[in-house]
Amino acid sequence: MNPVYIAGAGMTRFGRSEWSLMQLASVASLAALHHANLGDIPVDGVVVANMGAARMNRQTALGSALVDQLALYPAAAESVENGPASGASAFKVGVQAIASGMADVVLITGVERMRVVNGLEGTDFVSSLSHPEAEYIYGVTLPALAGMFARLFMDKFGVERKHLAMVAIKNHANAAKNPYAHIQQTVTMEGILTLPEAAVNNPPIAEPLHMFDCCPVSDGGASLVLVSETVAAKIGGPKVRVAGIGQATDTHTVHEREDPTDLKSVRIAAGIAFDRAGLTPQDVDVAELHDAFTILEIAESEASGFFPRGEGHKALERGETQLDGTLPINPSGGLKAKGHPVGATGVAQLVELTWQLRGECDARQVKDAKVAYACNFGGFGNNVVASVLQREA
Amino acid sequence: MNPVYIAGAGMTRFGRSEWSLMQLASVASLAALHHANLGDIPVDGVVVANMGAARMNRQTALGSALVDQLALYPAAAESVENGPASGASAFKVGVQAIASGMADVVLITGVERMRVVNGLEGTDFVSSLSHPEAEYIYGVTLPALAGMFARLFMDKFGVERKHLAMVAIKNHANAAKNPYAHIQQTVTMEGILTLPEAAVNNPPIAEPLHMFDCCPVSDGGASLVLVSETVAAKIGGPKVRVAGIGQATDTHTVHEREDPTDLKSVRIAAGIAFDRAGLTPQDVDVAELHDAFTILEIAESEASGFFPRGEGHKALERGETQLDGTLPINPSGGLKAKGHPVGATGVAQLVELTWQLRGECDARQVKDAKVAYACNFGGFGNNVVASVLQREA
Amino acid sequence: MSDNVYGMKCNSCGTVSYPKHAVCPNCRNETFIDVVIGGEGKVLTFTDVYALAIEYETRYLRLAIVELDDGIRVTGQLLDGEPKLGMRVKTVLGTVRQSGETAIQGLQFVSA
Amino acid sequence: MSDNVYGMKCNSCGTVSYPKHAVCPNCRNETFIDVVIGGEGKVLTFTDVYALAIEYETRYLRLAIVELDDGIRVTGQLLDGEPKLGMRVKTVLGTVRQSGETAIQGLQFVSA
Ligand SMILES: [Zn+2]
Ligand SMILES: [Zn+2]
Repeated sequence: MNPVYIAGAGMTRFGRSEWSLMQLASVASLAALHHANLGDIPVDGVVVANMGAARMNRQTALGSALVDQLALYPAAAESVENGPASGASAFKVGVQAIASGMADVVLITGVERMRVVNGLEGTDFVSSLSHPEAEYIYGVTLPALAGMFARLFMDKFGVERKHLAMVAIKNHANAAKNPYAHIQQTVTMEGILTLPEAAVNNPPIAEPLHMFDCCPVSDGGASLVLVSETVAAKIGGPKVRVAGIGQATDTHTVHEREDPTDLKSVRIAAGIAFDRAGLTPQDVDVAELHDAFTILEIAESEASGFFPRGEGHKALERGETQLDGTLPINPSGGLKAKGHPVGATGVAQLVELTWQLRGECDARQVKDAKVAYACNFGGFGNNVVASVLQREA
Repeated sequence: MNPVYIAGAGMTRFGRSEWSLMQLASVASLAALHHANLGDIPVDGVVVANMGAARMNRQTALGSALVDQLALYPAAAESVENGPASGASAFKVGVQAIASGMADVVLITGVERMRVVNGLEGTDFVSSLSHPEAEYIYGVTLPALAGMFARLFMDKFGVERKHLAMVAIKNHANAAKNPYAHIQQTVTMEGILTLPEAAVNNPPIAEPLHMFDCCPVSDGGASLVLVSETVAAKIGGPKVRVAGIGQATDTHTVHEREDPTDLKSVRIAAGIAFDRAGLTPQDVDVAELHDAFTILEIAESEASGFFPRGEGHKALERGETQLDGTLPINPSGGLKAKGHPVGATGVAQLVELTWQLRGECDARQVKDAKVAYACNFGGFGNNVVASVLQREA
Repeated sequence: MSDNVYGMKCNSCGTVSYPKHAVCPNCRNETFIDVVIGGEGKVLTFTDVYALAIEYETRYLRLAIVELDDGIRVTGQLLDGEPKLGMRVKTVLGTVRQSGETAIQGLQFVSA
Repeated sequence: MSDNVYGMKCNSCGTVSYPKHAVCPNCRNETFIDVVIGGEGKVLTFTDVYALAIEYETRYLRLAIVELDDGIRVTGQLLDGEPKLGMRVKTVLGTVRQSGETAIQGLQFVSA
């Protein structure tokens, strides 16, 4: 496999946007292309990550549309969808295009415009990834799966609502330092859990999960420019290498998993990614985990190999995952506070990590970050992509 | 780039189906997997080609769903969309996965279930690939773009409606020999053009194109099993190698193209595919072209390099593209008569060519086929994937 | 076909799976017979979900994963008023979603 | 903003493009000014399409690509009764699609 580098990263601010789908995609793409500083080197390929445009925006063939916006013809182009892990799947597809030798420069752009439909329609759309006959028809939504997972996981390992709140508080604090984040407001334990008014501020969404355990619905775009070794050498600048990617699927229904609290697909994907990178979880300096729900940050921090099973909430309690801890998790604010435009999310995780490895994160910069890890969680854990990035000197 | 082989190919019959989306995908996949005869060798990756499930079938994340149907966990999986060229795009993505060394066995499954919505909804859905502000809002549909293209092209090169009818007659005759084809009924020049009742049999769809110039709306699935050189050697059997893939984009709107009758993206994609294969159009023994509209078979036969510009209809008239001609085109019946389940089409073209190269096509077998070519036409020519396959001794 | 909910029993190894797959997850065999899914069991987990899909006019929906006594697990709607982890329930069939004119039937759980 | 249809003129090379892009197809510059698209021109091609998208209640729709005298090409609806290749037309603004409550405005062509 030929080595692949991330030469540029850019994104729009996440949140409610008045921009069209293609404007979101174009602005993010141009930010990444400028960051990469390619000069006259042409883009060979474009991969768009998106989940909902066909239904929510009545637009398809986004790869071709983005090529047209950016006047990149005759670059190859397509869209990749893998539910909430569409972003990292598109990234993998782009990496393979270069690793195969069939391309030298590939633009990966994740984009979603969800706020154009109402909440019910949006929730229903995302739940179309659940099993059509054994889940979807019962009214299963992603929050419902997360609620059922949380109840079992919390019961098993003694995780309390205060631990979930700690994830939210940490990630909101990080997002407040991230100008690209959807929500830039800090929250307190009192405000979302312990004061009497917390019941009003923080209503239930899928018991035991409450509003501040769930990511917002966001519009946004995020982009990466991937290059071959030859191009990386030509353009100079900081070298962020794609050290390893792992992906793993699990049963479609949550109920068919031997242990529904075991994120087996995260475990396998992370294992493959670290193996390919020749690194271990202990080498990681900064991680972005897929905290669409607070409970997932805790569970993924264990399944990715950072903490023993059942001890993620203890590491959290000890402050290890804070911005100044031993393993900062979600310095960007995570899906929880940075936002979750579904198709853009997996790309945005890697945008943040690229910036972290280049030392470009200002107030939320993790010191001396050399190895970074992302976990993009598709379905409800039935398709997970784990990525390891490494800064070369 | 590591060599990649097609080890197995299978499909469902195209047409109106009572099967669910996942049944169509599963049946096609299992046919291809049985054809490949992998024994205990595991499938590493699954790529689903689909355009419309999110909107027409209310289902997303089809890659994960198919892994679950086939119990292929923890294989990597995603969906690829590139409008009507989704199939060949997914094929390319699978080829790159193996060529990069990151996978050894990849299943490509194209699937579409369109007959579940009414005709208006289906036509509207496909037209969501047109430019949102400069085409879609005007009521532009794919037949409309084809009609405008046909009028200009016919005027320029002296192509007549009888030439279009010849494409239909040839492809219906081929489809009648293909048990997988949607329409297995032959048609005559009298019945669709010259007799008085032809006006009733063959009403206008988008002038100058009539019903028998347009492909039917079909449900169906088609699958390929791609393998690395190591696996190909292990399983034995006929060796069909992916000799070259080319892909090219053009402007989103048809009107922005310098010459709207020039299928520039086909020309570029074919050029790249032949270059990579180290072959020329003259080496091709059998071709599947994207005849969603009869005029496209003629135009693509020129732009792919088989005939000089403006002379495709003359070669057709001379019978060169018939099953027993010098370059049989669309032995399967083409989209015109085999059918066009959008996401499955590009895969089905390669299924037919794989069978042709293996000599497994019975009554429609092209004699001694060693080199095969497919053109999968996305958008209205704004994203084209050309593939060259070669039978190794 | 009644409104029963069906899983599949592998003709080769006898494994029962729900929902159905095209290939047996245990032995990769591809032929099966239908088996009716249902009976008594215990609540493995549940939630009251307020983030609803379209086509529900209620304020929240109570969903659960139940482990039946035959070892099969199912996801469905829990109708009981005071759910607890581990509580005994039995399956009934009822309308679980209204899709246009169609009332979709599926599994619901009530106290056993 | 009126209901005019706009293209873009590149601030660097002056190329006018329609529809708008984020990057100039001619010189890759990224700043533009809006220009109103319309005027007289000739029909490059046209069709009567009976395979309609949703939201049209007519039996067929007459669509055309017109090359305006300034060299810009546009796709729109042709209102003339007897279209021919090369015929002279001029653009008018009208309702081209009804999307729910919204009447979408766009370019239509009538004989010049
Ligand atoms: Zn079995
Ligand atoms: Zn310019």
